[in-house]
Amino acid sequence: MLKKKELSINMGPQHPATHGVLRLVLELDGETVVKCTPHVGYLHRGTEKLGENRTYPMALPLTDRLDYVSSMSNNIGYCVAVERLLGIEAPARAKYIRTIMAELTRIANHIVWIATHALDIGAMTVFLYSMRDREWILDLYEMVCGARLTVTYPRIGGVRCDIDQEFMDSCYKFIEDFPKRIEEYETLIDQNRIWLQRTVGVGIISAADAINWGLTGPTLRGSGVAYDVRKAAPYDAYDQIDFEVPVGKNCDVYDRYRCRMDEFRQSISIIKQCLDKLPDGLVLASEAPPYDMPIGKPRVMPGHPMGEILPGELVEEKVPFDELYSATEVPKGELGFYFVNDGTARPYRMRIRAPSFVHASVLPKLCEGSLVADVIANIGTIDIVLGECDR
Amino acid sequence: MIVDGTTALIEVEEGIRIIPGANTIVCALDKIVNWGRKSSIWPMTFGLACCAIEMMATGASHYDLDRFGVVFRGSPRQSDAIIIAGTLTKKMAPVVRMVYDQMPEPRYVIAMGSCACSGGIYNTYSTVQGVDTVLPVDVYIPGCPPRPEALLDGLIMLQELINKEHFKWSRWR
Amino acid sequence: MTPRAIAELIQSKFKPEVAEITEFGDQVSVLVNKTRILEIMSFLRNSSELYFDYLTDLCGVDYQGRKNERFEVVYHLRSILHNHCIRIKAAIPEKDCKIDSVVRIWAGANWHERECFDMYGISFTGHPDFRRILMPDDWEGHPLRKDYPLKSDLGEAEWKGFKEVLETVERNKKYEVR
Amino acid sequence: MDISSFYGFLGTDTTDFILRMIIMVAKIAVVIVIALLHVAYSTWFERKIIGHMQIRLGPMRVGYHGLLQPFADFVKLFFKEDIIPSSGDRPVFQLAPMIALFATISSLAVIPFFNDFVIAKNMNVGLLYLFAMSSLSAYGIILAGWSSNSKYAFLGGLRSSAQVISYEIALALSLVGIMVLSGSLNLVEIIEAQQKHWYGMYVVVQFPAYILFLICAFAETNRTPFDLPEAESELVAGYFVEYSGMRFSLFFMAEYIAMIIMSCIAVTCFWGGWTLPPVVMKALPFLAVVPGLVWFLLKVYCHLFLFYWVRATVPRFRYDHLMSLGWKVLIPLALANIVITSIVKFLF
Repeated sequence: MLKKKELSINMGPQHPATHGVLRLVLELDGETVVKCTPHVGYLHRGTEKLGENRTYPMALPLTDRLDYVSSMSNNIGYCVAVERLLGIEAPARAKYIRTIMAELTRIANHIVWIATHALDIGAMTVFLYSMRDREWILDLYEMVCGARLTVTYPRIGGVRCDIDQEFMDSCYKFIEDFPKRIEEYETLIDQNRIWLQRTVGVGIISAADAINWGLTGPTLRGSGVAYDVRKAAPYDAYDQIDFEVPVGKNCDVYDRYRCRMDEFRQSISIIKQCLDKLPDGLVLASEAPPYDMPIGKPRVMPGHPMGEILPGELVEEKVPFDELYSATEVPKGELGFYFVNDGTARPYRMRIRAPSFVHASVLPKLCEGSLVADVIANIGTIDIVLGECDR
Repeated sequence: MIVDGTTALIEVEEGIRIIPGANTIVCALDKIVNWGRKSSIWPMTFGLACCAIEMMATGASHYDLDRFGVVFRGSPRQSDAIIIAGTLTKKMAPVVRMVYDQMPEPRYVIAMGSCACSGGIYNTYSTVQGVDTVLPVDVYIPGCPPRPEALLDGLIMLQELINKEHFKWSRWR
Repeated sequence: MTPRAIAELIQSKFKPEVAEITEFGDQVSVLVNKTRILEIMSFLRNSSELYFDYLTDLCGVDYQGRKNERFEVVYHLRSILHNHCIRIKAAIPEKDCKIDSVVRIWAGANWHERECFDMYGISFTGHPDFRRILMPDDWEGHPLRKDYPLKSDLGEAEWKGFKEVLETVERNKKYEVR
Repeated sequence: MDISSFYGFLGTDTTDFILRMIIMVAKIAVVIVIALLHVAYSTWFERKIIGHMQIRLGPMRVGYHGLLQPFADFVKLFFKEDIIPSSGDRPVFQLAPMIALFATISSLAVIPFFNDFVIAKNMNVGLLYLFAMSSLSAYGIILAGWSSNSKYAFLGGLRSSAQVISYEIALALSLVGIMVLSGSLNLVEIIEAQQKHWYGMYVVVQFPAYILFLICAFAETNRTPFDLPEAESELVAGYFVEYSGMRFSLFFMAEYIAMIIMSCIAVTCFWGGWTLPPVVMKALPFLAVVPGLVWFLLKVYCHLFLFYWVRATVPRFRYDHLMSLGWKVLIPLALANIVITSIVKFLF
């Protein structure tokens, strides 16, 4: 009798296709994956702990570096959350600018996604075509804030500075020309038989499973669930904008690809509406906290002055903690911030609910039983960024 | 020329001895070897964090690293340089060191971004404060993240560094 | 349903379990006892009028010295069907640092619970694959606890994997020609 | 058996023998040097072509428009440390790249580059010899994958062996039509047979076989979309993942020479080799002054361009799709082509 043994291969953390430092341990029977165990944490930088030791305005730059492909959206998500916590209302113009920026970021993110996904599947030209167009969006970023990747442009209570006419004109030109570029990518892959063979019917996750696993964003919508935080709990200017949420049907890699391609077009339409409707006025609320926000004293019940609470000491009275969970729709899915505030300018607890973390957890379900090549397609389709996943 | 035990080495300075006449060969070969190395730096496809995206952007069509003969290779065995692009965590440090150890000589390390240079804004329990605690770094590129132009500048600096190398080809066996 | 109404429904259903209901803005949190957490969660998941099919988030909080029970596990639930949400919290004392796992109800809780263990040391009984997730397996301590140091220099408590790397670096220094 | 007749082709006279040997060695040297130069510049050509297709420039800084890039790469690889994994099989590890390279280089012996210039002139099993050599180079790949003692290399080697075996059949079958039409396996005779027709190229009558051959040639040389053995995103670098420095460049050279050989076979069997179709020659007689080598190389370059073009365009196949394409589509089509060709030849 021959003894049968699975071949276990270690994919990552240094591997061309794992989008950073994801590590997968695959057990193979021939080319079929029997077991897939993801290992994350190779980029765990302690953002949550660091955030708890910084004031709200000073923790803002940390959010750029979570999902570094769509840093602007993270900033906005954080600002929206802190605004809700501190009771600050951003001016209308700032809200519109943020919406424009969020959608530009969505396009930039999906560009990086299609680039890496196509490169993993083997279509290298799509990578270079789409990265060219990403530079275009980065130029727009530079126009408003001077940075390319880690922008920190939004502020708690608005945005840092106003946009000018030059940006508006460039933006109009962008939304006019970009649809042609989308068609260019689609020409290369959309009807390509090899692409179809690699994506249709691969990585299927049913709608019920997708909800159960907590997937969000296009990864969930590819399974036919039209859940979008922009519709379910609107923030910024999304309640005044008319847009559709593209959903898939077949729950496979191809449908998720289609969803994201359709989101390109929706984003363009949102940007167009925002630019047309852009109101005048301030871009930063007057009550916005300054950068050197005073830390202040924690709210404690009488008899427990600050600094006298020793570890392990029993507190008789309950201490009021403000708790808030705020979700925004970043390109990858639902980005949630959960704050516990004790009255100081520092969050007592800053929890980041990162979509990539949840998406990476579904990898074993997607991969087991498929081929090695499908693992690559599956890693691509869930669109993870390890900075956000490991925090 | 035959170099054996009997060939007298000339002491030019305290502790530095040379083979007489060898420089004519050595220098010419040095030039060729250094030219080859600096014109074809193959870094490894290895991104850690944010800077990796800028590295990708530098490799893509707008900045096009291929102009300098820079091609990204997946396997450490075939790469000449490793660009540490992003925050190095303690969990990742053994992996990075292992990957570096797998690379053949001569190998160069570029620390890209402030996290790789010094730890950057992340001074936390899980991060390594600068990649030079783990690897011998040749070029540091500051920035959070550095712009693609800065990465290109770093590569050109590495080329200059390679150009000054002397007798490094002797390690080939 | 409004969050307030949901909280009241939970309170009417599990009267002795609900310790406290707090409100901030339009969000309501329900503090429950950890003993019957699985039952409460199954009810929330399966009852047709609530139908919380979606576990948005699960995390821990360390209230060292601020509250009677040191830890809390926070569940953020959402119903995609009804578009309402609620926050459930379960207090966990430091001495008996464990709670029932909800992976059987929401598969997505898997990694969140592992992270919660990794960061706070709260054990989840009944979890299918229970080990550290973000930190290395042999890491000592739970970083997000309030008594854990923030800075990089951990001194003696340094992870031994990292110490080994530093030793390798020292060992290999003599081979470097610079 | 008379020993003199056995060595008869070398001649009985000693000086004649030495002269023939010198000519032979010179021919071999010329062919190998030119082939290696072609390898060097086909990498440059590839990087330039793909670069321009991808709206970038490709090598620019090393020499004029990067012309010295291949030499820089070579110098660097030559002086790179050569690592042999301690857990690997040392002799096999060292042998594997040589097998791959020598098997492909020796295929050059039967390729007729231009009129009367072929190293092994009277090889009457030329095509079979080419198939044998291209199968032999697969051994290099498999041994490399095995001896590296790395799982990625092992998977790459396995994929490659399966792929080469399956596509070899279709490759050979797609050329049977040519053999039937020309009645020979000698490549020179195949070209001469094509000259007897007014169209002068078998691609006209054997177009389906030509397409089949091209697909199989892509698979045989492990090029996109069949680059599974070295799929960068899956297996890092495939079978040569553990090879560094010079040994790696041997594989690299083997791959490019194999590509050139496949192009040469396509040109010889389907495009009339160094000749132009008689109908063209009749219409434009001044073309006769152009040496045959120019036409040959031009046709080869067009095929190389095709290789690069495809690489820049399509994604990679999945393993099972690759297998089903090879066995379920290509082989039946190739067999059908043989049957139809034979019937047509029998009837007319």
